[in-house]
Amino acid sequence: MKITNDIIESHGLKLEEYSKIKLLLSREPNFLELGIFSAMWNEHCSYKSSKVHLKKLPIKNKNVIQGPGENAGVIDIGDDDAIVFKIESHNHPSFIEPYQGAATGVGGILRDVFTMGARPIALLNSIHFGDPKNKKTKNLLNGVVSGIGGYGNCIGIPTVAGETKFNSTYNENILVNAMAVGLANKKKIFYSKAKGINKPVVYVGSKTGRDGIHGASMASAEFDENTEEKKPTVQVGDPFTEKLLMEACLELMKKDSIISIQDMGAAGLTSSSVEMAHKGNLGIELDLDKVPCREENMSPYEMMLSESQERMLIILEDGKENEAKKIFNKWDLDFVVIGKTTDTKNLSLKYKNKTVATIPIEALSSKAPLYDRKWTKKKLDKKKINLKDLKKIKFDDAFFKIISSPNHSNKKWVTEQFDQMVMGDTIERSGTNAAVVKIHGKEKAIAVTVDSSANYCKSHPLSGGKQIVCESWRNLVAVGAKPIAITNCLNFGNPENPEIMGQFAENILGIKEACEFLDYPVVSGNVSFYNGTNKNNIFPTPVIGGVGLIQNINRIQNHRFKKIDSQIILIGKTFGHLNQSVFINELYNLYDGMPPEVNLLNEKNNGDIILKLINAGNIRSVHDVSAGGIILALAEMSLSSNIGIKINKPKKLYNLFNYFFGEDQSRYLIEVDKNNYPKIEKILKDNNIYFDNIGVTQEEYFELDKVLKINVKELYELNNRWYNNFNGLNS
Amino acid sequence: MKFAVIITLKKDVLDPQGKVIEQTLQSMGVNSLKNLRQGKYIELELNETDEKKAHNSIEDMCKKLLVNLIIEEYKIKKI
Amino acid sequence: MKFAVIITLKKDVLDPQGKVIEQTLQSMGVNSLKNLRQGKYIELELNETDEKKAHNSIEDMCKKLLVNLIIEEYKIKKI
Amino acid sequence: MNSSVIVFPGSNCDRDVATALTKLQFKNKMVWHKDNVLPKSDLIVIPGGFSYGDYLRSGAIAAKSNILKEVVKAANSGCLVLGICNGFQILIETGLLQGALLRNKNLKFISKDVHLKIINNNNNFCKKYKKNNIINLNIAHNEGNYFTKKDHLKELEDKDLIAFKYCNKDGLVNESTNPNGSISNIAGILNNKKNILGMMPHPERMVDNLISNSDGVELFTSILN
Ligand SMILES: Nc1ncnc2c1ncn2[C@@H]1O[C@H](COP(=O)(O)OP(=O)(O)O)[C@@H](O)[C@H]1O
Ligand SMILES: [Mg+2]
Repeated sequence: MKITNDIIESHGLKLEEYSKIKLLLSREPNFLELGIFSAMWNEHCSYKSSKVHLKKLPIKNKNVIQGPGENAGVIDIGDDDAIVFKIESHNHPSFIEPYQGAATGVGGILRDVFTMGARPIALLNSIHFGDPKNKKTKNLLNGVVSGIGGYGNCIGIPTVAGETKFNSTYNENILVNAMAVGLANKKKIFYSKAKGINKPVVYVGSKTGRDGIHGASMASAEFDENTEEKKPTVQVGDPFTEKLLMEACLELMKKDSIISIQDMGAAGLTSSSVEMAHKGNLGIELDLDKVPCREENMSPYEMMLSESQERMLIILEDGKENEAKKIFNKWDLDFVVIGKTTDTKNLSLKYKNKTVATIPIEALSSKAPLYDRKWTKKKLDKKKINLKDLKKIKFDDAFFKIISSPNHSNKKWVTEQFDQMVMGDTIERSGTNAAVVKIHGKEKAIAVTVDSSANYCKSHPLSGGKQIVCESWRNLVAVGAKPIAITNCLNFGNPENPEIMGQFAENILGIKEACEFLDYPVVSGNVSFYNGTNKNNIFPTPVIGGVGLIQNINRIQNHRFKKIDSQIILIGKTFGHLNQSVFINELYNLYDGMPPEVNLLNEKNNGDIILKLINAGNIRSVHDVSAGGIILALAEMSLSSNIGIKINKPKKLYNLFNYFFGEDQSRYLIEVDKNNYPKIEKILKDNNIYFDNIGVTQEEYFELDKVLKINVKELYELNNRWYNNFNGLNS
Repeated sequence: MKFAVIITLKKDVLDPQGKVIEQTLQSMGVNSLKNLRQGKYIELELNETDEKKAHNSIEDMCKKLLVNLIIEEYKIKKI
Repeated sequence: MKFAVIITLKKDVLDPQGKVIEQTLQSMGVNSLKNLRQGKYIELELNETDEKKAHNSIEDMCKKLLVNLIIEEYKIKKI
Repeated sequence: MNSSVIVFPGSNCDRDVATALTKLQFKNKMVWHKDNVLPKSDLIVIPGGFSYGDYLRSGAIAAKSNILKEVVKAANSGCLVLGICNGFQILIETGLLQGALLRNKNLKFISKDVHLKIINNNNNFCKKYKKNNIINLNIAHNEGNYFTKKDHLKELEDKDLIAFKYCNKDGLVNESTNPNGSISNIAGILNNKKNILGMMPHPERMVDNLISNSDGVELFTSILN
């Protein structure tokens, strides 16, 4: 078939890129080869626009075993235990088919984790939807939530934390990011790097179908009259098969048979085989007649580009085929040797006794295009919110409106669709600062969280990047965990637009700065560009997934008030920053001005002191202060415990809105025994920590002196009402 | 008037459920089974005497709620 | 040879799924809808040329696996 | 006491039950569904999960496995059999217990802690609980909406074969305290001989105060003596 400009473009390749392909091959590619190039050179696999920036991120500390570059990051948590984790986006598929898109997103990230030899122990997700008033939102929301649950529940891994947010910026492009966390023996981590020549390359898992073959639709129309039947189809997840695949892989990993292993994710067989060969500096030869196919007459093009789920590629040690095959047969899974490693450094494909493609591995990997795209710096938005210029609003009305808003109402309707308890080790479930999962059979636990602050990042990507890393760190600290490392999913608009590229570049700088200061490196991640429609890019939305270690499970903290008549202390300084706050967003729909400033030194000091107090057993409960300010943090503490508060009016001449709704960073609220107060006051003073003694817990009423008084039960009603109304359950 | 809507997965879409049922039957000794796909069957009773109108209204329900047109297709039958 | 098996819940068995779908359609403004029940539709392809034999073998599959005769009933159709 | 936990492809609470049993001093063995013999056991547990992906009907395919024939034999000769969640669904599909578990009323997966009232404590699974005790266990299922015909419901009531009912913290049993639409708020039932218990809630998730609570402990210790 003649390769025309139309065909090239429909494969998402630029004409210059096509010239480069010809140069690398010293000839024209055939149609199959073109498809392979397009899969490997697209943004998703090649990271061509992001690589130069990602390189700046700190990726090491004394706990990091494996940083970015493998299927997932690996950190050391003592003894022989390692935690393996990564986050990934599945935004576009989820917009097209929310249930399957979200489900396969979960399936994909789980494979990244168990491929490395880890048993997954927790799932998290960050999901962003458009305005609830948008016609599409309800269907997308319900589909995504049940898809995430559908996959995780069935495979039996608890979904323990996440975030669900709404903003009209996502009307035409929702975000579905899934994170998986696994536990491995640190001496038994598996990597994707191939080693040795003539080693068997084995295909295991589900059969290959015509799922998700990109760009193929138009092209295949030309060589087949049954175009209707060849439409690229949506990937359907099969969590049951994935469960079998996971158990089979983990069983095989107990033996010494695997040289390297790689899941088939984006660009399926193509990217997995190329990646393994590339890392080992080898060639790979595949016999496509052997690939297990679901449909008849699948072409090499379809086999190589299919994104069918629940498949893996394994390179075995010589003579281990039988032993391995037995295990996969036990789990009723396909196990077929489809090729071997070679010393040619080529990807070489055979079909019906003919060589149908020969491409140097380098051309697909290290020689793929790399762009240092033009980017512009974000101008400081000097607009200052002045409450006097805005429509007057009553304090309690503002609070009630926020507490019952889609973004801040109770998310039980989401989390109750997720099995959070399966595996029997979930100590803290969704809804607290961070989820806590025990290391099975041991006296230690990990804490995990995902966070994002899109509007901070939109108004100032640099501060936003810093802030979101700090918030993640703060969340872990607040359960008593020592933060260790993060994974990140960078959801941005079109990188060919210099403004968007600027958001990306600066955001990375912000993340870098905070990670370095807090010794909280990045060990894995994912970049998702092209979120949005032509001119309408989404707010830049980096999502940070953090993991921390709790050495002693008896020192875990949470944000639920424990007792009546405890002292409530606010740690950290309050300035009353309202630009970009929930208060301004929700009540005035304004998104101007700078986000709150992040002072890394204060962040670190305040966090360290909180950890110290928790470890000394000096705290009854603790909550970090983030979006929504002090009042929302207090409300969450009350709502989760059914204990009220009585807060004194601030001594200084604060405006009440600034004081209670301001989103200054690095702050925590702690509940302490009154008798302990002098001791704690001394510790705080000795360590130069700024703090205010703001009030006490009390029975029944959520009360800000002379400003607001409401029964906690009523507050609970307000906080729980939104979803039922939205979903028509009460109508 | 009574109608049935038969909803099946489009041809190339994976049917994990059908696959497992097929394998189970085969392992139970059903050798002649070549292929099995599972779909949905919905029976509707309408207060409507005009068949054409009823049909149209069911078409509408299919598109708006009953069928996921991205992965499924459907047939409507009077019963 | 291709067959379809239609499996429906017996009349006196509650059909929660059908009920929710029915209510949803009604709340979407479908006034003519009197009743809705949801069932399963299974398409089977057999390597068998004798229709009678095929039919019997499907009967068998229904009784042994496909249908829970306590709450469900079924029909077999050649398609 | 010897216990056996049956493992199907797709079971996912098998390890959790085994952990709870071992913690409470059972000598436990895991039994693969393809096995033809059952180790000597005083208690057989069919754990929760999604055996065969819950495809066709939850529990239907697992009910046809080799090992289930042995379980049925053992049950008929008086061995204690406990089916939790998917295990309950499997027991129903084998006919060891009667009725059906339909989709939850709201058509959504429901995962939360619920209160249960002990209706019958005069059996080997519940004797350490007091009658009308209220306990708090976790549920996590798609199809837990128990249904049975009127005459069978009457039989369950007359013969005192209902083990647990969903309620609130004060013991109120009615529609508002029914999470999934189960007839009469039923959360668990016994067979006539009371040696088989099927229940939707997960007692194995409630055996550790650090993680949740210990309301499930008595269920296992009841069996022990
Ligand atoms: N934002 C990021 N920060 C750090 N590492 C990243 C980031 N995005 C991607 N990576 C790393 O690049 C590699 C390729 O990622 P990806 O293409 O998502 O893998 P997969 O093949 O599993 O889809 C991974 O090792 C991943 O951890
Ligand atoms: Mg991968």
